[in-house]
Amino acid sequence: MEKTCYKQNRRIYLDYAATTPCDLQVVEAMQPYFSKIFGNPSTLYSFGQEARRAMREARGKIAEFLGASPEEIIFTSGGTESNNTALKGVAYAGRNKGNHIITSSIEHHSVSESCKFLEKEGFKVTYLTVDEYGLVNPQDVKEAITDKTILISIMHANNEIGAIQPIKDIASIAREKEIYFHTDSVQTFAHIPVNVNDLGVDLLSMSAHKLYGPKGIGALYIKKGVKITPFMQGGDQEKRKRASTENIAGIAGFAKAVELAKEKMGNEEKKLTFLRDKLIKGILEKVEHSRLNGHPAQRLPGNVNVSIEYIEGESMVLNLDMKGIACSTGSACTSSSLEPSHVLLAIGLPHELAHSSLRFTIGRFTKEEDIDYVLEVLPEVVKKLRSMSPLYGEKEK
Amino acid sequence: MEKTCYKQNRRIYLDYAATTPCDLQVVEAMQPYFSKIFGNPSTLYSFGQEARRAMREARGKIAEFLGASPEEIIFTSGGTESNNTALKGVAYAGRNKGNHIITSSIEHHSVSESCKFLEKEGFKVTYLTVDEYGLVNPQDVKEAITDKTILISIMHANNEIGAIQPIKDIASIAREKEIYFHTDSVQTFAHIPVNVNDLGVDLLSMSAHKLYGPKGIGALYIKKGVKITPFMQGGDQEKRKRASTENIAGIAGFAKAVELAKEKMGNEEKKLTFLRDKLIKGILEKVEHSRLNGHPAQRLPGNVNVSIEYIEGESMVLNLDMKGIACSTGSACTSSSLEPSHVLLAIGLPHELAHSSLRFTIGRFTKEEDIDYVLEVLPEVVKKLRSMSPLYGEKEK
Amino acid sequence: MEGYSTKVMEHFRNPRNVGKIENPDGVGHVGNPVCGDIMELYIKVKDDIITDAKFKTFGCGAAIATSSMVTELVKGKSINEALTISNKAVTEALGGLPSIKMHCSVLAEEALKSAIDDYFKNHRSRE
Amino acid sequence: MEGYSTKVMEHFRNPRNVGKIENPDGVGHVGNPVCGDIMELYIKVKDDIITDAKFKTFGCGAAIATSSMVTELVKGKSINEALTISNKAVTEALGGLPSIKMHCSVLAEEALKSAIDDYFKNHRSRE
Ligand SMILES: Cc1ncc(COP(=O)(O)O)c(C=O)c1O
Ligand SMILES: Cc1ncc(COP(=O)(O)O)c(C=O)c1O
Repeated sequence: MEKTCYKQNRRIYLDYAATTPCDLQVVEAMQPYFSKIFGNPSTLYSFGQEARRAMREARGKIAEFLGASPEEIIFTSGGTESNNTALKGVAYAGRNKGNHIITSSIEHHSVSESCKFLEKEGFKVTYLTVDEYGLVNPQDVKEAITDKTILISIMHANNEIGAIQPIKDIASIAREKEIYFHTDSVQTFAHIPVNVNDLGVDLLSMSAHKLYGPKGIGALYIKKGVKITPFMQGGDQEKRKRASTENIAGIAGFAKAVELAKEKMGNEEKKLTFLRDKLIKGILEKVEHSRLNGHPAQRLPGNVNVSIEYIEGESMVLNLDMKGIACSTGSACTSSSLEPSHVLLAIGLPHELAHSSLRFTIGRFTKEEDIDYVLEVLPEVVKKLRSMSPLYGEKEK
Repeated sequence: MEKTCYKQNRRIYLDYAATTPCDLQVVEAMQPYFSKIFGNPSTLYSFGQEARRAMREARGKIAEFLGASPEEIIFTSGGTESNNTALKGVAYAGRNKGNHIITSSIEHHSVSESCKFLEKEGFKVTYLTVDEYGLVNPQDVKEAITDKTILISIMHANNEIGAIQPIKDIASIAREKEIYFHTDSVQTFAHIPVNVNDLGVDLLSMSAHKLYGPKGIGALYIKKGVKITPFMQGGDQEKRKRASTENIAGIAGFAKAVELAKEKMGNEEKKLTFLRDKLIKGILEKVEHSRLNGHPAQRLPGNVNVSIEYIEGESMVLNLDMKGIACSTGSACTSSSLEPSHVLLAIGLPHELAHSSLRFTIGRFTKEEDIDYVLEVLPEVVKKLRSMSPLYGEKEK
Repeated sequence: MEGYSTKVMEHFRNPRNVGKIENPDGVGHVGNPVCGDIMELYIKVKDDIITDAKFKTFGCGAAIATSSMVTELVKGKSINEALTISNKAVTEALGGLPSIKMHCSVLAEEALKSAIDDYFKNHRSRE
Repeated sequence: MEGYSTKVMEHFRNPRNVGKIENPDGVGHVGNPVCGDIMELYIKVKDDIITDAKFKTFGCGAAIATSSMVTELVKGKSINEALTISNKAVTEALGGLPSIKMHCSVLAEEALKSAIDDYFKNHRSRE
């Protein structure tokens, strides 16, 4: 895309679920660890021990926020690695006990692709369906369990439609049957309360760049006693659970982001919920033939996902971008397949509605006037695209 | 360790092989990508496309420096991930062709642990021995090849003793037999000339924090046509070869580090070689019963590895740290096993000499006076520790 | 995804020839909602020359841009010339497409062929 | 590795009782070069009281610190008291040790036991 299309003054970012900008305090917190406290934390001398101390502090902060102990947290390169580590790690370590895994049909690809890989390696995977709101039924989990089940992995909240799963109920079923339970908390950690004890989970994935921290750093909570085969293999870092020289700057930034979340989360949740509901209501009112995807209430504070009939997602995204609004779609446009979002299909949307989806995700730096602006611009964009659409035309006939 | 032990004025870092401080220009180059150009490069809108453009530029720079084309470079979280990806990726993808891998006994743990994992998965691995200098004999590689061999992985230079392997010769053997050849170039890339065409390799691992770039970012060169099963599985990033939201700040920093290396490498190589040889000569002259480990000439410019008889490595490292000098040892002190460095044992050192090793690695910010200072301080430290050593006492008797 | 070229974005922003032609001489319908792209291409033919072309498209940026471009390319061409317009020609005229969007140019070619087929069916038998 | 405690570093920096005792009443030799730690512990005993203790150690920071600490702990103690000094006592006196270094405190305990054994062998038979 050439320059001219950004000539508008406004630039409104409404794709916080894809990634967030670093909070400026996070950027600041990272600075000492690039060139000053740069030592390899595994080393004995002062340069290394200083880095190690910073790492210990960061780990402590994150653990505390989760209700975990520091030894239960390992740092990874992001949510994808945390999920790969949890899934493959538990599967390989538990192979002598069984080969069955239960997950849902709306997981992030880092979970579902790991499952597909494991299927090739001889594991059996049950992909649970969800209801029209995108919710997993705990009863289905119970019924899927066999005496070979070694792991259940259900995401805390879905990244596309924001549906928050009944994790506590599922975790307690898993616990009863002594099966490890993992949840992908990438979209919830530091956004809504996440406490590993309350939730009752054994493993939990996090990613810093979804919470105003840097990209390329994440963490995995592994409850004491849970056995995993390391995924990233090599040196003795992270108590031999995750090799590679530790990304201290990233870790320090992550910890700062968590510290900020701790401070801001309550208010932010309220603000985002308000803006979210305003945007949903506004779209449904102002745009004919639009519908909300996901659950109206059991939903991430910042998530708005709608389908706008007769027009396609990518062309909406591009038109909105021309007006300075950044959002995303579950249409197939950005992926190498032609299939639209597996999540939207899983909640029962027909293909055309899945291709017509638009996701706005609201975050820390969103203002109410941004929402107003979207509500002003979106109907025009819809009108323009519908005027081009053969489907809309047909309908009118 | 408490504060007081760093009260000396001098702080001399001589562990550049463990990690390097970021060059200040690298830190600067990263800044725009935290909060300004922070978009997810997979997205369509301007925030994302700007990030994508930065990534494309970075990839181009690194590819060019390697003699590769941009599509042949994927970004990873570091050397460990690059090695895991290369080893496991080729193994899984090539399983229908064969199950035999050839490597050396002095590889970094991220290669050797990946091999051990693969052995459990049904692969056969040949670990070639090395000579007293730590060099692999290409003839041995040739002889180890079977009709089941699908991968040969030999590191370009060893991180502990700095021995530079005859990669070209080994690669040409591999090519002749149409077997994929991978080299771990973490210690050589941007330090000595590394060109994938000259070397004739199919896969090559890099890590930014060894070349004044940030920690937590690395890359893997995968020659066009080489098939790998993705290691980090999930989304469609990196042409589906490596999932996870791209660490753009890290990538930009990595590219800047490479740009600087391109500019400085020739002179730096000369400077480091000079300082290295001065330090080696000085130690061998000033410290009785010391010996050089590794090859005297076929050696990384910045690498000095010596064994100092009758005293143990960690206690030397700690004493040197008390004098402000940061270096490392191949003694077992920092690892969870009691075995000293597998590399030092592989070159035939008896255990006591392996435990007595000291590694100084020299880098961009090392000054000649730093070397002089080490040569002044080390003999005192050795004397102090020998006076405590039951082995040294015995010898005098 | 790779970004779109300037030309693609230009056609996407200001698509040419949007709409229907009343009493067209040929109409092509291609694509389906499953794959996410539907194109309708209308042509008006006089003396073997395509005098007008319009489209309606449900689809991504590339689908709209290729629709726009193919209508532009075809106008003023004879039927036989129009039949030689390949997806490659459309792509090239747009300054290239991201590889995962190549199917849109194929769709545009098919829409054109389908409209011409329809014209043949309505107006004369193909030799 | 986890860092060492202040106390460990203090003993490492200024180890107490380094050296040999000429004509010792007991000597303990433990460890071997393979595992990277060798301790030699010398004691002087008078009227069942350990009046002096010295050590020589080849080993890591923890090995030196635990050697130093055990010689300190043992001086002035009766043989029977000395026999009750466990690796845990040494570790605690040092304010803890990184988990991968616990074996050093075990070695220190063993060195002491071995020196006392040697003393028994030389001077009296154990009852
Ligand atoms: C639910 C969920 N899980 C996992 C991930 C992967 O995280 P990352 O991009 O940090 O690898 C994401 C976001 O991309 C996500 O939304
Ligand atoms: C030769 C070699 N390979 C791989 C690695 C691993 O790199 P990273 O720490 O970036 O994972 C290192 C350094 O730690 C190394 O020296």
